[in-house]
Amino acid sequence: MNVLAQDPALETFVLNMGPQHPATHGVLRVKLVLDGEYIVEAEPVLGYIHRMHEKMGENRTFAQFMPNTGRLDYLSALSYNHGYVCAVERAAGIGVPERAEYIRCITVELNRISSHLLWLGAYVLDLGGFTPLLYAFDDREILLDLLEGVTGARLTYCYFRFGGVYNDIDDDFVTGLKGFVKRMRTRLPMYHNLVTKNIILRKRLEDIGFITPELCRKYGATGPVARGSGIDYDVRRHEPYSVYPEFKFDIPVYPKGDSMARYLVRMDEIEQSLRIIEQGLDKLPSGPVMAEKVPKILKPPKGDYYHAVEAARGAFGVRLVSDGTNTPYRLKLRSPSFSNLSLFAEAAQGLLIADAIALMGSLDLVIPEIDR
Amino acid sequence: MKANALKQAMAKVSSAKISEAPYAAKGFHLEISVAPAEVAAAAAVLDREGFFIEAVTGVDWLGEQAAAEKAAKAAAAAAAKKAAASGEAAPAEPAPAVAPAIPAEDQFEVVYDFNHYEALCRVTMRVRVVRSTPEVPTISEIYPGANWHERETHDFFGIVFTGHPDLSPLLLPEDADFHPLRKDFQA
Amino acid sequence: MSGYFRDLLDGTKSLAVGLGITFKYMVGPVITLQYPHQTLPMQPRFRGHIDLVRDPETGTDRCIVCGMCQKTCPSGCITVAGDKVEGVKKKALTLYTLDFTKCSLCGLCVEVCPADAITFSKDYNLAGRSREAYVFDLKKRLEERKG
Amino acid sequence: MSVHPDVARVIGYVVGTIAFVALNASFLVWLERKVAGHIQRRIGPKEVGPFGIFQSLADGIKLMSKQLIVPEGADGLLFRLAPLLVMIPAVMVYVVIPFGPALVARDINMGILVIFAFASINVLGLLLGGWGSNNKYAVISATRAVSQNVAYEIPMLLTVVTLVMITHTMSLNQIVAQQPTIKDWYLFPWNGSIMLPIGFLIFFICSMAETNRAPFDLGEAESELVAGFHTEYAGMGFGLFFLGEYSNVFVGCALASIMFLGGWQCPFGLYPGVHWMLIKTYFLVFVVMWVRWTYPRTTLYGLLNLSWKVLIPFALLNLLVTAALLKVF
Repeated sequence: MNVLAQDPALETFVLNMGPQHPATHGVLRVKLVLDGEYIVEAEPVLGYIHRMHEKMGENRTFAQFMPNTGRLDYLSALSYNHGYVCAVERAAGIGVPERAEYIRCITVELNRISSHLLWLGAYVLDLGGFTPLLYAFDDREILLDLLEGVTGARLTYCYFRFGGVYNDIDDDFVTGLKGFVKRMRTRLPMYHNLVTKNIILRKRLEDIGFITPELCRKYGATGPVARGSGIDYDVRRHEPYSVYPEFKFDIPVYPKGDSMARYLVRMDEIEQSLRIIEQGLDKLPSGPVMAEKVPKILKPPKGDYYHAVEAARGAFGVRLVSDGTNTPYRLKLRSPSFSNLSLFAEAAQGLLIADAIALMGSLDLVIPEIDR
Repeated sequence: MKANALKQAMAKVSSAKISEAPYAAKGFHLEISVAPAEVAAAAAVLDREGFFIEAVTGVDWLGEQAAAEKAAKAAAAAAAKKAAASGEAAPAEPAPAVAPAIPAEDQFEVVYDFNHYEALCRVTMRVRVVRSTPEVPTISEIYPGANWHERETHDFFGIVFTGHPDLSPLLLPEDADFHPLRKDFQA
Repeated sequence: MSGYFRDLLDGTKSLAVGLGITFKYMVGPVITLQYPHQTLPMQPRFRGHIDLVRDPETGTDRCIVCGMCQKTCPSGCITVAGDKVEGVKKKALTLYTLDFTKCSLCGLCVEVCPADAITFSKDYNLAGRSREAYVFDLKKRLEERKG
Repeated sequence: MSVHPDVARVIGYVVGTIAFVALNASFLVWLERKVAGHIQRRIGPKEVGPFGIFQSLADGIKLMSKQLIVPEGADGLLFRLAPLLVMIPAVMVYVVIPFGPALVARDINMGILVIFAFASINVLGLLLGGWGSNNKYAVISATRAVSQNVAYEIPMLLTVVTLVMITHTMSLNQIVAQQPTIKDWYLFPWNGSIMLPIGFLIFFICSMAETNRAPFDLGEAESELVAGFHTEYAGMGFGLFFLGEYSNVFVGCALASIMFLGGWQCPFGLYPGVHWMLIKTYFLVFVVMWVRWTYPRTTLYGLLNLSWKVLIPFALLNLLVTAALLKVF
């Protein structure tokens, strides 16, 4: 962190990065106070895409809120479906058949890979490289077709239901998925050669945008941002849910805490998700995909329930306060990017604009999830 | 285990009442209810124990007082009827003590969620605040992450976090004076 | 000083490897679909806007005007109306409109319909000039398809 | 009425040069989008004309039909002057470039000096454009472009000085004449000093940096500074910047091919001519484009470090080694 000349005669000017700016991936505005190109103070301004999902939750029945969860973070919509469905199942005490749990895990991991691929393309685009975006989207397109074949939608899936999934996966999804996994295994080395080992990119990412574990703890950062600073916290391993204990996969953690560490965490996570999918396909049991007796009008008993899920950007938590009627009394959606972004103001002190964009890209923000 | 360590540490905060919660059914391990004045002290204890802030939010318990009174009257009537049915047994026995103390006025509940990176222990801290003057001291000095959470709770519920550096609307437009998540909010 | 030269050497190597990869893709096949000239067939489970299903026996819709889809739709974009026909137990459908501007394609209506009267259409070229163009009258669309 | 041959010659060359600049720019725009397309496994422009060759023509007409907006509060004079200042040196430089054995506008014996004199005016245009458009992003990008050009002018001139030491002449025609066949190209170490290939590499990197291209496009960095110094330009203002950039790219590659690859000489000494010049230059232009679509962008300090800590030391070493070798042999 270089020392800024802090004398009051310092001539700084305010630059508005956003809300309409190529590097903010959505309508996020960052008010930068600059001294030349060095950031004296950065203040993200939110609320440009605030839709008040939590109020919608309060006047919709449990089933009717399902499409909203996909609109929170449309890049890993299935994880958000999963979080909401698990929370309501925990509240209402609904069991889920084994096959449905496996299908959920496989599709959520697929969604994580598609989210990381889009992040990879967009991040290198922010750093100036145009081509890797197209390669990443090429892989992602195959994946979206696979998920569209099963769920019917490409981005905002509404695939999970309380007690199972909407419809079963068919054989050409399984064969297509096996083909995709094999192909992805050959594409990952190509990304590492083209992007990770590239000296220009390494100079852009290494030792840029340090985030200390203490900063993560103070701001509640989770997901790849925390794992990039040496914190071994992954909800799939920390609070095991669904059938994740059945799978053998490891959690990539890089202690350095710079943008390159967060980059490598996500690249390794793609590899781990492929492993999970393979194990999931091998152990996929047969049987029903929907629990038998799921009440049409769901009325979970009175009380306060919480369920956390590992989305692509971190721990997505749903706090459900139910008063016994068929609409939730209070529905709090704890989104990971909200906390991840809150540490940007402190982490971007003294950086250059180009490095601040490298830092912001490494946080992998999705703005509608922050504003809710 | 982290939960026990936290219990000893929390003993210092006088008004903190800790209770275990069934994780499988509820999703959190410990529930702490604290008086508004000691929120900062409790947060400091949690900070020393290495917890990270997950979320801060509010719940508007409008109409809870009316419901509690109705329940208490119904319970008293039932007790009296039962007493009459069982042949005038001592009707003078007080209403069943199990009914919670009826709150003087409807309340907001501010819910703080903490979690721990290494140990599996999610703590939910609840603070009850009177609806007419909802004042809770801020914990943004201890947990800077709570700064935005508190601004958002202020946006939605109008709960004032005293000592907060900048309580301007975070998600709502700058000139918003309405609080959408209050139960008596009319669009 | 050694870091300087090592950085220089493997830096240029990584640059050369990068060039090799892009050249390999440059001379490789083109994978994009030329959209206006070529189009993709939609997958069987693709969720377009909903459409009434034609019942092979009666030749018209299967809808029993129970209004379940209207009640369960989160954004309230379905309006259903029908009237009693003497002698026939089932109500006859007279009006079935879908306000596609508010529909979020969640599929709850198709799932909840007891008579399986609605399903997802497969069309996606829905560019239009006015908002009213998106209030589809599904009954009329059913007739048009038959005609 | 008869026209004096010299006057006819000048008019011929002026019209020829300007036509070539415009044609070259539109061809390079099309080539860049085709190369970028195929690198990214897509086709690139295809709709307007066969293989989309009239696409850049259509873009040009579109740009001309756009209204020239001068932002409020901008310095009108500087704002209008900047595109001209970028465009004029880009055209003036063609005076000394020998396209063919007899096809050179004016063979000045100080050819290289003329080129570098005009090339440095280009950065002035960027600065005025950035400053004149009253836009914070443009000011930041203008300051970046200046420091970048200054940092990369030095190694470029050093390599040119070493070459002039070997060729004993600054006239581009003689330099080309000294390289009749592939054996005599100054690209190869046996023609002058051991460090000549490295000299070519340094010259090539610097010419990319001079024209704000590829990994060094700090000036118009889309993802940081929206569009850099030409953020506020619309219509032909932006068009001129674009024309200027592409003709500078052509000049940089033409210079590299003249000095190191023997300009219009045929590698096998058979029939020299314009075509060889164009083949070599457009190959180098292709490499510039190829590099652009492969690498991310450096930061400002990364770019300056590369120049001050890598290129300049090697250029100096190149100078000393060549001087020593010339002294010895």
